[in-house]
Amino acid sequence: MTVVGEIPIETGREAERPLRPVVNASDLPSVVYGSRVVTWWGTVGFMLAEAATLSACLVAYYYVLRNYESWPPLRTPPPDLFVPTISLVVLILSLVPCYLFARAAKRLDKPATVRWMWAAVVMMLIATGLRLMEFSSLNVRWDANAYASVAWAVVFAHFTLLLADTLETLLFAVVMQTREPTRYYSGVAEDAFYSYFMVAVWIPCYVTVYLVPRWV
Amino acid sequence: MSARPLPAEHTGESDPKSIESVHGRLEHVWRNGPGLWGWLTSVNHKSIALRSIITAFAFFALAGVEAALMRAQLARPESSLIGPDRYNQLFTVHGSTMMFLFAVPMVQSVALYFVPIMIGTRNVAFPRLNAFGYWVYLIGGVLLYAALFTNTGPDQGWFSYVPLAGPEFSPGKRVDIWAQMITFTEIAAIVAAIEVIVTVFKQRAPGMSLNRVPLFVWAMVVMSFMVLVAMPYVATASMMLAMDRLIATQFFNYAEGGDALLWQHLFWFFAHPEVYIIFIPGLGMVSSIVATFSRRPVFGYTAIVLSTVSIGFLSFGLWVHHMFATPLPQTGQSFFTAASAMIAIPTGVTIFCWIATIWSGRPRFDTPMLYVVGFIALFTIGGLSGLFLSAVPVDLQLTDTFFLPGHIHYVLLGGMVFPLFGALHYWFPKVTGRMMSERLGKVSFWLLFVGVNVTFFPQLLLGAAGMPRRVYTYLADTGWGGLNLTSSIGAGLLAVGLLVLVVNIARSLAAGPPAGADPWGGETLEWAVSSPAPDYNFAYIPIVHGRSALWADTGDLDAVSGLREDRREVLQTTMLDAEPDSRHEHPDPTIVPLLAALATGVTLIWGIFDPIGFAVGGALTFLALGAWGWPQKTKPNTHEIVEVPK
Amino acid sequence: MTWAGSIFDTAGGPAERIARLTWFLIIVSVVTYLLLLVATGIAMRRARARRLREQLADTGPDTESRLTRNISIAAIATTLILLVYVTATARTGKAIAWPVNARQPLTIEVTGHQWWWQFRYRDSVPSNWLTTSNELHIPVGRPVRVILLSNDVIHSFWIPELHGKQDLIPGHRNTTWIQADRPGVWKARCAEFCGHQHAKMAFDVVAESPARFNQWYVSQLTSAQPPTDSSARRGHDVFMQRTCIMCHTISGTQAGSSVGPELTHIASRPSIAAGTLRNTRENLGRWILNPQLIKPGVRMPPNAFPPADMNALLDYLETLK
Amino acid sequence: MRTISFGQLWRRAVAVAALALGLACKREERRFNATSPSAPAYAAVTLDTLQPGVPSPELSVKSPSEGNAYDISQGKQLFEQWNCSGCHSHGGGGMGPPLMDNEWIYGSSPENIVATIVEGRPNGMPSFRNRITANQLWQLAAYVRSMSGLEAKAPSPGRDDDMQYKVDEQRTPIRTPRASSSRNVPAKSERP
Repeated sequence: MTVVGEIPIETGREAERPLRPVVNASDLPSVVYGSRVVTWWGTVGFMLAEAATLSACLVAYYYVLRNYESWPPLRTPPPDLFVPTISLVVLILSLVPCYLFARAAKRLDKPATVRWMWAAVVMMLIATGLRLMEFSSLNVRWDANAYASVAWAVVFAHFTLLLADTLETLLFAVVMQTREPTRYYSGVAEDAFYSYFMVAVWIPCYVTVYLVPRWV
Repeated sequence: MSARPLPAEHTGESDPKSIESVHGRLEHVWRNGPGLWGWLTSVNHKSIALRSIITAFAFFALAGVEAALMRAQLARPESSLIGPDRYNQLFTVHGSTMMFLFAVPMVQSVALYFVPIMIGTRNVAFPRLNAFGYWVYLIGGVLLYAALFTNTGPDQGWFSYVPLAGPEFSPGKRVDIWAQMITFTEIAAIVAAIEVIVTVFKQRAPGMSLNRVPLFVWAMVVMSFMVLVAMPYVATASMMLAMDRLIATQFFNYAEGGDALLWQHLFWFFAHPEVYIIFIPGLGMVSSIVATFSRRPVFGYTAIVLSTVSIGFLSFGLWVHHMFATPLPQTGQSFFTAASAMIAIPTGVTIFCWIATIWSGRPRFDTPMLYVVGFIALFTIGGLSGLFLSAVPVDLQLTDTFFLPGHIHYVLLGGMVFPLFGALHYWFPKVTGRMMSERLGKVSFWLLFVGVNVTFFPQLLLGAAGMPRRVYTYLADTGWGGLNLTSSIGAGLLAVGLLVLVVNIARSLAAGPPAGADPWGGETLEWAVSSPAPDYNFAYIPIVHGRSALWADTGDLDAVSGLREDRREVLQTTMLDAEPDSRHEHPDPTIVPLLAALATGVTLIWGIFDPIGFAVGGALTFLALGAWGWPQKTKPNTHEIVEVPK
Repeated sequence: MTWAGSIFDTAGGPAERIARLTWFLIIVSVVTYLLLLVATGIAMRRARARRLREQLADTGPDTESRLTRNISIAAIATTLILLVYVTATARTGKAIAWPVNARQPLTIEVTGHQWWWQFRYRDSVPSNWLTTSNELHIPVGRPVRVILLSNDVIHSFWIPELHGKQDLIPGHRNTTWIQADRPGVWKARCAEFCGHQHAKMAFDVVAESPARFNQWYVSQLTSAQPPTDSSARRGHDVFMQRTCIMCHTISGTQAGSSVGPELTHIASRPSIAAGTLRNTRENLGRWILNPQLIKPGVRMPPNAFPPADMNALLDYLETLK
Repeated sequence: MRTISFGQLWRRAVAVAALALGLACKREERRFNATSPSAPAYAAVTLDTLQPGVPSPELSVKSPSEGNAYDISQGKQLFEQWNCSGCHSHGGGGMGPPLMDNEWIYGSSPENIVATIVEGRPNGMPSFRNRITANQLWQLAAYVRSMSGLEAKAPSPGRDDDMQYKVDEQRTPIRTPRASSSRNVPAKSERP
């Protein structure tokens, strides 16, 4: 690994290094999609942080599970399956309009984008409403015992993700409806990408909170 | 570097006049607004990072005063200078400040200041998020110190073991204030980590492929990934503790199925990577200093990068060596002894590479290089004393004794503060345009070096003598008086050394000799621009041809033109080979990040007293984030070039 | 090196093995540290000499390969040292584990309270179980199994002369073992931060011959004799009618509250207030009058008894041998 | 709208901050060696404000443990360890009357509670005269008041590390005290 050229021997230099432009970047695109755009990587960063938060809640869940002989503890009915399963289905179905408005955004097709965004917002609002009902279907108050606390922690942690995604999609829908700046098309596509993550990361939480009490 | 052949508009010589006009236009577009409003709305990475560095130094000074008070109390046995309650607050706030309000924010601010210039870009990837991060950090710090100054500071220790920190044995809101301070600093740390990662991945100068990224930047990226994985664990654990105290959740209540060890696992899974998060940037700073002052690139670039990455991974596998005295299974504990030993190998390799660099270089031992040698001397004592603590049987004798503060301070003062002070002397000319005095620098170095040894080596001996840690006093017949007095005298030395450093900074700011663009003849891009660097860093984005950007050729630097000069535009390049990929317009200065930070502040501080605070505050925060996401008015003659994926 | 009270002043099997491993680590660390300092020193001196001689740093290919070779040697050496270190640790760990075939071990249950210690000697005959506080007697030569419980915060049971520390964690039943190989009196301290008076939460450890231990054990089992002398009797009444009865136990009298330490044989103990003060009449008086001056934050309130009552009370307490 | 000069605004902000912080510090203060004011002359405590002639002067003695988090939590520990729950069962009532409801037979102000503890009451409340120091009496009184939400929310204790037998004092709604005659259970209609 030899060094090209000669290293300045003593101390450096007064003036700054002059810059000689040799390449012109004026006709590079300003709106790009997918991992070429900066906000996509920012979302990946937040996904990593949120995945770590959820994993901390799941670690606490399985740690507390180890402390009990019977899970859920005696006299605590296991959570109902009806409302949570419907909420899970609605969440997964809400990915369809997400995919569609992402594809429309990539084609800069405004009417299709706006139409599917509103569809996605409605489905996510339904999912949020169902999630609020899910808290009661846990069949236990958060301060009853450690089982209740960790179950509520997992569901509430993901609830904040769902709420954030719903409100972000709502904001983008309103923006696209009223102002429709071209730069926001890649933002819309990346919002769909975040929705995929948000729904995907709910699957292990759903299994943990609703199915594990039945299997263990 | 095969940049796609673009029609070069003009390849004439760069005459200063065109630079002048370019400089004038760019300066007009990129500068902060005037006065206080400009200060509050700034989104320039250097002004925010400098502000954050000064704030972190202020917290360092406050924590230093707390340390001095503690050493004054422990100088003599049975002294009644400070009572137990006040002393417990002092050591808790000293530990929490140093870990959460000084160390992590300082290394991240140094990263946010120098990484963009070193990789040849004009600003961090998300300027408003950067401003938001600083304001949230500031609110967290002010909250903790408002509590300390009104005698309601947290008093349960910086790792806040339950059930002492639980609702029954820590009455009042002291521990809640600590828990929310953790939430604030974690948000700020995660945000800064995302900034560094995305800026390095997407905005490197053309030609700076991954194997040409400076070692300092590599260290900061590894640190940022560790932050993204470790910090959420303590944010979750502190929120669980806050909810246990506020709405009676049962996470840590053993009578209702919770477990005190759950807190210890969650906290130490974060806290051990945290001390490596604090130490790895120290490696980055030492790499920069050693290269410049040995007049040669650092030996074993690949070895150091691989070592840094492996330290990052290994640090997540060691946390149980903080819990050897708890009823965990014996076999599990010896696994963690082996893991703790393994992490010494990459650290060793990194230090050997630096010694090889000095060996084969032409080193000039100015103050920064002195701090590097001080780092090697002190950090190795810290590492070796760590060997005692990772061996289970010896740890059972030495954990929770004064051996611990000895070990921590050797590792953190040696591993982070000495490289930081070296970096301070190294980059002070670049930040302020003035040189620091070498004489005062050497005086402060030797005062600090001797001070650290006189303060903390006696603490290692006190640990062996059986003195428990976190004691506000000790009996006269224990025989620990002499060593404690020596340690307190050492603390005095440290204080004098820091005072000399502050005098050096003040004098150099006022009347230091002008530094010019590149006083040390460095190899990385920050020495290519004037000191202090203009708001936009580079008139034209430079093109990099080798690992040592400025040593590759001493003539003019090739550059990329064509970015708009009437907008805040930044060049984005591909991740692996840094080929020009797209242009991105950055937002203008805006007050919205401050509003969002205040809304988050209201949410969390109100949430200390009433859970309704989270709901109402959450709505407020959403409104602020809505204003943040709302598109600005499209400016005249905007023509977006869209590249739709096939 | 018997530096009194330190981890090298060993009196029990486990502590002695740990001290030996500690000395091994000290030697390894000092040698490694000196090697590193020497390497750095040579690097600095040689390189400074080159700085004057030549214009360029020596980055030629042969230097590179030589440095790579040296570094890989150093890395391998580090790994070998660490391997030796891990095996030595594992062997010591096994050596200090609970001896499975211990003959008729003594079992003691330690309960940590906020800022004092309670010991319960679980004899094989349940009626002979003895509960004392702030003073631990163990027979020399017999392994003692220690069960660690806490019902408030985390404390840590640590006698440097005998074994490493183990935490007392509420909700967990932690165990450790100690064995004194020679008689002695040592001071042991709580080693996990547990609140305001963590600094003064110590207890005395008395290792004595089995005969003397049994004699002590029997005397501790006997409940307090009713006082005979008039002043002691008056002191007994003060104890029973004022604040003392709310928190303390003296078996053989009406006082049976377990909030504070048990005082049946307080006069026989070397120290009072959890190892803070020597057990003299003057100290006991000062402590009862206002404990907050000596241990601020302790849960015993100040008691402003008139001097006559105080002297009578002290006389009574001194009869509780 | 009169424009406030920046200096004035700044001074006002500092004043408000000092006041707020001053309040916080009293609530969180750990007073160890407080030689509390001598317990009130118990005879002077009245059970009701109804009295002939000029109302007697306000009692000079105020409870030092009012709204102090450390004192209330000490009061809770003493309440548990001295087995007050034996009759009052953590405030739910048993042999002794419930303490977490809004019915007070002998008065709900701190002095009245201290008087009740010191003098004892008919139907089984023992007298603790000379048995409990004045400081601890004020702590017990503060805790008993917090059981029915009469103490501020922030200093009131949260859950304790035990089986959960009731909602913790911090989340107990304020039950405005109502004098009631002893031991007659109110008719179903009046029950709150």
